[in-house]
Amino acid sequence: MELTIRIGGEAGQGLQLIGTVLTTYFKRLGYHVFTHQDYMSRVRGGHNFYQIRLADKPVCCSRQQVDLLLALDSNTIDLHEDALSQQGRIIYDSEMCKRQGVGRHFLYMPFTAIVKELAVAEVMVNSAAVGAVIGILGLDLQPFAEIIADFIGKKGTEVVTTNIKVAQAGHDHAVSDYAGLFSLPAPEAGLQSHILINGSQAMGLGALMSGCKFYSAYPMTPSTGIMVFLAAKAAEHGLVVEQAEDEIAAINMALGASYAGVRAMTGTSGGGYALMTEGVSLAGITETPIVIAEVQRPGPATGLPTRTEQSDLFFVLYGGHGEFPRVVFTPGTPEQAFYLTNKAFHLAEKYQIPVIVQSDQYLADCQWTLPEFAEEGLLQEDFRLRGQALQERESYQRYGYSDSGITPLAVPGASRHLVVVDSDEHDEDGHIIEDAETRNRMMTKRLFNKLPLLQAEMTPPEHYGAAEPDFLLIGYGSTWGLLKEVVDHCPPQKAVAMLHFSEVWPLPLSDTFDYVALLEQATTICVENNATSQFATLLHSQTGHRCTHRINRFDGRPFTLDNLMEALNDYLC
Amino acid sequence: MELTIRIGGEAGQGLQLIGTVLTTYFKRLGYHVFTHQDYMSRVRGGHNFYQIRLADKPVCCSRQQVDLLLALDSNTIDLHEDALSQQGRIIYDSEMCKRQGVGRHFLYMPFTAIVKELAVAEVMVNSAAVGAVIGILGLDLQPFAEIIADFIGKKGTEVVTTNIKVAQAGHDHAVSDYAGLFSLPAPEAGLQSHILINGSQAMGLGALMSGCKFYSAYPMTPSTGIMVFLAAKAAEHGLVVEQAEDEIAAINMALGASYAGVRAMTGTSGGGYALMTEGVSLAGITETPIVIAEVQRPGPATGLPTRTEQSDLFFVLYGGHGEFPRVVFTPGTPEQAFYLTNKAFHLAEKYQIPVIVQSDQYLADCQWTLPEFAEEGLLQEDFRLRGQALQERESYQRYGYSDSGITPLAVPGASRHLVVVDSDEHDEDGHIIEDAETRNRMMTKRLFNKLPLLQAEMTPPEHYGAAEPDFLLIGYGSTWGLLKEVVDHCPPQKAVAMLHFSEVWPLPLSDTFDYVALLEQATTICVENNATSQFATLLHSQTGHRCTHRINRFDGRPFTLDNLMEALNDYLC
Amino acid sequence: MTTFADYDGQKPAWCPGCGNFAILNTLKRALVDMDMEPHHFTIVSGIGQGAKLPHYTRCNTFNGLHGRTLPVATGIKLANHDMVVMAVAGDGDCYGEGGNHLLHAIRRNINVTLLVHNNQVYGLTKGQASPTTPQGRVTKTQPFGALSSQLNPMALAISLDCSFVARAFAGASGLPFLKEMIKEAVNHEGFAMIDILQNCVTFNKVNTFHWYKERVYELEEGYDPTDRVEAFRRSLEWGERIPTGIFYKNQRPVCGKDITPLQKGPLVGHDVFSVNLRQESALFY
Amino acid sequence: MTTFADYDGQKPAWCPGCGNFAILNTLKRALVDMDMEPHHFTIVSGIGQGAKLPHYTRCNTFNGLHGRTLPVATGIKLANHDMVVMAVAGDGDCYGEGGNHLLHAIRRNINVTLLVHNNQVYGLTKGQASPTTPQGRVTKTQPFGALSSQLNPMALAISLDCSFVARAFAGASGLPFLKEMIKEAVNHEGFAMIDILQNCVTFNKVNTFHWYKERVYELEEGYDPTDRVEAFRRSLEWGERIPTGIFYKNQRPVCGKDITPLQKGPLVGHDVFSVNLRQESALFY
Ligand SMILES: Cc1ncc(C[n+]2csc(CCOP(=O)(O)OP(=O)(O)O)c2C)c(N)n1
Ligand SMILES: Cc1ncc(C[n+]2csc(CCOP(=O)(O)OP(=O)(O)O)c2C)c(N)n1
Ligand code: SF4
Ligand code: SF4
Ligand SMILES: [Mg+2]
Ligand SMILES: [Mg+2]
Repeated sequence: MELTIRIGGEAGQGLQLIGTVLTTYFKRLGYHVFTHQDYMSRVRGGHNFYQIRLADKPVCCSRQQVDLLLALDSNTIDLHEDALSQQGRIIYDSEMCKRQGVGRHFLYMPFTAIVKELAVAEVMVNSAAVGAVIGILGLDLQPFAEIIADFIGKKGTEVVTTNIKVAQAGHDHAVSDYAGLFSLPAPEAGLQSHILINGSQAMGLGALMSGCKFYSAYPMTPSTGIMVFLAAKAAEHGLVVEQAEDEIAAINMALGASYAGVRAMTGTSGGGYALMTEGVSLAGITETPIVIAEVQRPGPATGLPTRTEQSDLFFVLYGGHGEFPRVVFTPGTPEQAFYLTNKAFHLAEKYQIPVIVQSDQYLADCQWTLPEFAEEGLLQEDFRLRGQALQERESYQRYGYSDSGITPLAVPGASRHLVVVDSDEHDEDGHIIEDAETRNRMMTKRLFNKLPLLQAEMTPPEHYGAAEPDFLLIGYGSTWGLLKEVVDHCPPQKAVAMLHFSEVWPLPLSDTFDYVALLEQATTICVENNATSQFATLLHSQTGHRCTHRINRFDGRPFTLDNLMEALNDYLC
Repeated sequence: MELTIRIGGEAGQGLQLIGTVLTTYFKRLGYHVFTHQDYMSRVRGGHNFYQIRLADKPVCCSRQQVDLLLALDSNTIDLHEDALSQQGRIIYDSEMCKRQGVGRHFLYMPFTAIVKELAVAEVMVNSAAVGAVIGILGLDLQPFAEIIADFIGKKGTEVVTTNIKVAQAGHDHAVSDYAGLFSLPAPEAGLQSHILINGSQAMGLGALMSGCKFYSAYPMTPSTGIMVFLAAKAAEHGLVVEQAEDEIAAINMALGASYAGVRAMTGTSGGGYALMTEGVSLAGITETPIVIAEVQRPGPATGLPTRTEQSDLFFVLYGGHGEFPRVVFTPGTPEQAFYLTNKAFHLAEKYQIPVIVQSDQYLADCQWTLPEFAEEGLLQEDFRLRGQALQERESYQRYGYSDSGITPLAVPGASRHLVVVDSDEHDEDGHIIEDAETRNRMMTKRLFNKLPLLQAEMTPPEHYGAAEPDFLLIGYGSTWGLLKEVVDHCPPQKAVAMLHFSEVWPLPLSDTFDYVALLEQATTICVENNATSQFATLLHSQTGHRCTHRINRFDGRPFTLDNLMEALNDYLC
Repeated sequence: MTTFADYDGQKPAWCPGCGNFAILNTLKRALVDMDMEPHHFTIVSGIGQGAKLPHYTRCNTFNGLHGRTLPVATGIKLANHDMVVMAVAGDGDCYGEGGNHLLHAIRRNINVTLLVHNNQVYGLTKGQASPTTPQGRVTKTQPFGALSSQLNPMALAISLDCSFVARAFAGASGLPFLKEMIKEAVNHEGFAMIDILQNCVTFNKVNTFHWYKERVYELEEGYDPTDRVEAFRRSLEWGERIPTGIFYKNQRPVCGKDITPLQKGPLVGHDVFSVNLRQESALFY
Repeated sequence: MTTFADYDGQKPAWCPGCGNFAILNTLKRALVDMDMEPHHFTIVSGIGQGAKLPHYTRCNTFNGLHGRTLPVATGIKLANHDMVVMAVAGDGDCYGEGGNHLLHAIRRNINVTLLVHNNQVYGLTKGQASPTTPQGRVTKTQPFGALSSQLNPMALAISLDCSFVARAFAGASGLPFLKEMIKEAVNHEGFAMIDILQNCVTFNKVNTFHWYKERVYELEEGYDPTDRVEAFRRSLEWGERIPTGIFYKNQRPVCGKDITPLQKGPLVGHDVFSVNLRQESALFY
C-alpha cells in the first residue's frame, strides 16, 4: 500500500505548514513517509509544491504520479492535473481556485466557505484542507489536535482551538461527501521509536552530538537549515552560532575557534564554498580541524537557488590551492547525514584536517521516517592535548614530526606551551621557513603520512540487491533512496544491485570488500544529478573502471522512482 | 660551449639589477641565455640568488653546477661553494664577505676598495662586480655602457657615467689579475632578431597584442609582473590597469568591463584564485569572456610565496561551483606564454567563456633568448556584435539559442537592443527562469554544444625527440625547457622523447596526432613540480593511460637539467 | 520622449505590499523625467529581493553575484564612461557580503549611482539579521538577538568622504523626494549612494511602513550638505526622528573620463588590434 | 614578573631602519608592564611585513591569510574569552583585502585589540599603493597615481562607533605613548583599534620617519574622547599636523562573555560530549 499526496500553491500560502503537519500526522499514525519539496526562489506568489508519499513499509524516494492533489490555486491544477494516477483525485475549492473542475477526478471542498461560516481568519483554509485530506483518506482527525498544538502552540490556545474547529469542519465535509474513496489500511504499529527527520536536521543533530561548540556561517539556501537547527540549540548547550559578514569570515572564524580548542563547523552552498576555498587551504597547511557542510544547489553562479543538483563534487575534492589531505563525505539519507557528520568531526580532529560533508537541497529538505539514531553508534573521542598531559610535557611543538604525520593538538592557553600555527610553510615550532628540506619533511608529515591512514578510515560503498549483479546501479550522495527502491522494483531475474558511495574521498580501499571486482563484472550504470557525470569520472580515475552507462538529470529536480525506472529501461536488457 | 654564473647575496643588495644587466649584456653580445631566480619572501637580508646560463646555442633550463659564483656576501660562499663545477671559481671581495677565501677557486676582487678609491656610493660595488665578471670572461666592457644607460638612465647621466667608471675599474682588475681564466668563444652573430624575455612579460605582451583594454588585479607574487608590464603600457595604449581592493573585486571588475565590450583580464596566484572562483562560475553562466592568469607558487595557503610549484592544476580545472565550459592553457616557454595568452583572448571572446592561462613563478621569472615573436602568428579577430550589424537587427537576445551554443556578443549601448545577463538560470532574453525545460536548453547551449567545439580548438601536445620512443617524458607547463634538454642530453640509442602539453583543458583530441597511441607504446615518465602528480592523474582519467613512472619535486625549487637526469637514471634502462 | 511604458519589464516576484514596488516605480518616473532611453543605461545588481529590480524594467542589465555589484559597475563604467551606470543592491548585499567593495568604490569615486534597498533584513533568504538590523533583534539565526550594532550607512559614507550621500524613504510621502534624489544622483559627477528605507512586509514586522512613516522627515531647507562634520552629526540621528535627504556632497576628483587612458574616449570605442608588436618588444632586444 | 627577554622570538626579516622594529619593541615593553605571560595571549596576524610580528616575539600565534586576521581573532575570542587576543595587520591587509571584516568586527565589538602597521604602502609585495597611500602617488602599478582617495581609518572607525579608536606613531618620541596606548587598548572591554604610523624605508620614500616626526602631535590634555562628533572632526586633520592619541572610546555592549552561550564560561572549557541524543531528538518523534 502506498499513496502520494501533492500540495500545490503559491509561496506564502502556507504549503510548508500544511505539508509538515500532514506528514507528522501520518508518521504518528504509524505510516512510513517520504516527502520532498519543490519551491521557487521567491517569498510570495509563483508556484511551489510539497509532496508526501506514505506507505505501510519504508519509502525513500518520490513517485512521479499523484494520488491526491491538494490544489490551493488554479495554477496547481494546470500544472499537475497530468500527473494524476488512474485513481487520482484533485481536492480544490472553486472559490480559491476561481474555477470549476470538470471531471470525476475533481473533489470540490468549500474551504473558503467554511472559514467564512466560522468567521475565522482566511489563512485557516489550510486547516480545513488538512482536515479534508484526513477525512478523504477515512482517517481519524483526533491526532491532529496534538500536532497542531506542537506546531503553532506558541500562538496561544485560542488559535489552536480555532484551527481544530476548522479542520473538523473540513473533515466532516470530506467524510460526508467522499467517504470511502480512498481507504487506507491501518498502518503497522510501532513507529514510536522512529523519527521523522530531514537532512539538514540530521546534520545539525550530528554536529550537536559530536561536541560542536561553534558554528559560523552566512545564510545561503539550501544550507541555512543547519544553522537554524543549531541556533535553536545554542542557549541550552552553550554553542556559539554566529552569522558572519560573508563566507570568508565564516570559515576563518570557525578556524579561529578550532585553533582555540573547540569543535567548529561552517556550512554553505556552492557559491559560498567558492569564497571559502582559500580558508580550506589554510586549514590544510595549518592542520586545523574543521567540518564544512556544502549543501549543493544547481549552478553555475546563482543558478537555480532553491533547487537540487550534485554538481560540486570535483569542486570540493579540488577546491583550494596547493596540496593537502581532506576527506569528503556524501551522505545519502538523513541517517547517513547524522552519522557521517559525526564521523566528520571525529576525523577532522583526529587527523587535523578539513572534512567536507556534501549534501544537496534534495537531501536537506526531504523528510524520512527512520529508526531512531543510537548514541552507541557515535564516535566520541576527545583528541585534544590539554590539562595535565599538556602541562607536564617538557616541550611542545605544534608541528613536531611523527610517523603518522599527526602531532598532538594542544589547546593554547591551557599550559605554558605556546601553540604557533602558520599559513606559510613552517618548521616544527610553527615558524616561517623557506628551506627545501623542511618543506619536504612537512609535506611528508602533512600529506603523505596521513593519506594512507585516511584511506583506511573510509567505509567501502554499500552493496544492496543481487549478490552477483548483472546490472549495477552506481550512485553517491542523495540518490541512495532512489537507487534502493529501483533495485527493489526491478524483477529479481534481472539481478540488479546498487553500489552507493557515501564516503568518496579518499575513495575507500577495496581490501575488505572488493568493489572494483564487482564493478568489473557487471553492466554499470552511474546515476547522477548533474550534467557531466563527475562521480563516474572520479571512479574511473581512481579505480580504472569506466561505467557502461550514465544517466544524468540536471534540470534542478530530483529523479523520481518512475522516471529513473523508465530511463533504465533502455539499459536493463 | 656553455657557462653558468650564479650571483648570490642578500635581498636588497641589487642582485636583480646585476643579473639583468649581465644577462642583457650577454644577449646583446650574441650569446643565448637562460636565467632563473631564487628569492625569499623578504625585502632585505636573507639569501637570494640569480643564475645565468649562457651558451652558443639555445638553452632553456638551469644547470646544477656553477662555473662562476659571484658572492656578494659570506653566506653565498657557504651555501654554494659545493655547487661549483670542476673549473668553478668564486668571485668575492673579502671586505664585503668579511672573510678570506681559501683555495685556488677563490678569485679575490677589491670591489669595496674600488668604490672607496673612486669615492662613489657604496651600492656601486655592483657595477664593479659586473665589470669584473665581464673581465674574467675576457669580454669587452664596451656594450655595458649602453645597457646601464638603458636601465638606470632616468637617474641622470652622471650616475650612468660613474657606474661605467666603476665597472671599468672592476674590469681592469679582473683582466689584470685573472686574464684567460675563462675564455669564451665568440658568440654566433645574429641574435639581433632575438629577444630576451621572461614569462610575465610575454603574457603581458600577449595580452597587449590581443586587444586587452582592461586589467584589474590585486598584487600577488608571482603574478604581479604581468600587471607591472601592462601598467607601463597603459598610458600609451589606452589601457585601464586598476588595482582592485581584493581579488573578488578584481575578477568582477574585469567581468564588468568585458560585459561593457572590452577585452579584459585579471591575474593572481593560487590564494587569490581561490577568491576568484565564484567569479569564474559567474563568467560561466553569464557567458562573459575573460582571461585569467593563474601564476602558481607553492601552497597550501601562503606556502612559499616567492617560489615555484605546479600544484593548482586541478584547482583551475574544477574551481568554481556548477558545470560550465572553460579552457586551461599551461605554457612552457615565454613564446608559448605569448601566443597562448593571445589564443586565450581569442577563445574567450569566440566562445564567451573563461580561459585560464596557468603559469608559475619559474616561468614568470625565467628569462630566455628567443626568436622575436611574429605578428602573423596572432589571432586577431573581433567577435563583438556592434555598429551597423547590431543596429540593423530587428531584435537581439543575449542568450538566443544556436546550434553552436554561441550567441553573438552584443555591446550594450551600441544600439537600441538591450543586453541582459544574469547569474541566475535565465531565458534567451537573460531574465530569471526556474522551469526545467529552459534550464535543460541553456545547459545544452552553454555546455554541451560548446564542448566539442572547444576540444577541436586544442592543439595536440608537442612531441620532440625520438619518433618511436621507448621512453617518453611527459610534462605540461613550465617544464618544457627542462624536458627538451633532457631529451637532447640522452644518448640517441635510448630513444627518448618528450610529450609536452601546453593546452590541457579540454585535453586535445587525438585525431590529428594520436598521442594516446604514442603513450601506450612507451615507458612513460611524468615529470611534475608537485607532490601528487596531478597531470598524470588527469591524463589517466581522460585517456586511460597510466604513466609508468612519476617524478615529482615539490620543495619550491625548479628541476635542473642535472638533477632530473639523475632522477631519470633509475628509469632509463 | 520616453514614457513610463518604455520601462515595462517582467512581472515582479515580490510580495504584495513590499516597498520594492514603490522604488521600482519611482525609478521609472525618474527615468522618464530624465528621458533616458533603456539602452543608454545599465543596471548592475546582486542577489536579493531588491536586486531583482532590473528584470522588472527595461535596461541593459548585469545581474551578478550576491555582494559584487560595485566592482562590476566599476568595470562597466571604466570600459564605457558614456554609459550611465546604476547599481541596485540590498542591505545584506551591499553592507554585508559586499562591504569591502562599498568602502573602495567610495574611495575610488567612480561615477556610479548606488541604490540600496534597505529593508533592514535579509529578505530573499527569509529573515536573518542584516547589517542594518537593530542590535538585539531576535531571528531564527540570531537566537540571542543580533550581536552587532546596527550599521549606519550615512555615517560610514561620510567618513569615507563619499561624493554624494543620501537617504530616502520608499513610502508615498517620500517618493517625489526620492525621484528628485535619483535624478540628482545620476547627474552628480562621482559616486552617489542613496540608502532607501523600504518595508519588508514579510520578514520585518518592526520597521514597517508605518514605523518609518512616523519617523522620517526631510532635512530642513538651508541644511548645508557640504559641511562634512555637520553631515556626520546629522547622520547619527536615528530613532524617534529619522532624517532623509542629501546629507553630504562634494566635488572630489572622479575616477573616470579624466584619467589618462580614457582621455581618448571610452575604451569600448578604441581600436582593438592597433598595437605594433615590434615597437612594444623594443625593450627586449 | 615577566621580562623583556621572555618575549624573545625569531630574528626579524625586516629591513634595517624599518618602523616595525619600534612597534615590536614597544609591544614587548607593554607586555612586560602588563606582566602578561606568553601563553596568556594570542596574536593573530595576516600576511605582510608587519604581519610577521608574532614570530618575532613569543606568544600563541595564528599567522593566517592575507586580510583575514579579524575573523580568526573573533573565532578565538568567542571560543576562549579568557584568552587575551590581539590582531596585527598591515594597512593593505586590514583596510584593503580585509576591509569588510574590519567593518563587522567593529560592529560586533569583539574584545580584541587590533594593531595596524600603517606604512601607507604594500611592503611585502614591493611598493604598490595601499588604501592609505595618498591619492595621486605614482607606483609601478599606479602609473597615473593612485586613483582612490586616501582612506582615513580614524574617521571610518568612529563612523562605525568603534569602541576604542587611536592613532600612534612608531618613532622614538611616540613610543612611550604607544606603549601606554597598547596597555589601555588591551585592558579596554571591546574592540580596540590602534592605527600605527610606521615608516617603510624601502618603498615609501615620501612618508618617511622624518615626514611623520615633523607632523605628529598628541591630542591635547582635556580632549574628550567620548564626544563622537568632535572625534570625527579631529579625525579629519591630516597634513601639516597629524594628531595622535585616543580619538574616541565608548562602553557599548561587547560580543563576549555576557552572551547566553558563554555565561557558563569559555566554550573551550565546556564538556564536549554531554548532549543527550534522545532528548535532542524529541521534536522528531
Ligand atoms: C555568496 C552568496 N552567499 C549567500 C547567498 C544567499 N543570499 C542570497 S540573497 C541574500 C541576502 C538578501 O538580503 P538583502 O541583500 O538585504 O536583500 P533583500 O532580499 O532583503 O532585498 C543572501 C544571503 C548568495 N546568493 N551568495
Ligand atoms: C589573497 C592574497 N592576495 C594577495 C596576497 C599578496 N600579499 C601579501 S602581503 C600583501 C600586502 C602587504 O601590504 P600590507 O598589508 O600593507 O603589509 P606591509 O607589508 O606593508 O606591512 C599582499 C598583497 C596574498 N598573500 N594573499
Ligand atoms: S520578502 Fe520582504 S523584501 Fe522580499 S519581496 Fe517580500 S516584502 Fe519585499
Ligand atoms: S619593505 Fe618597508 S615595511 Fe617591509 S620590512 Fe622593509 S622597511 Fe619595513
Ligand atoms: Mg535586505
Ligand atoms: Mg603596509
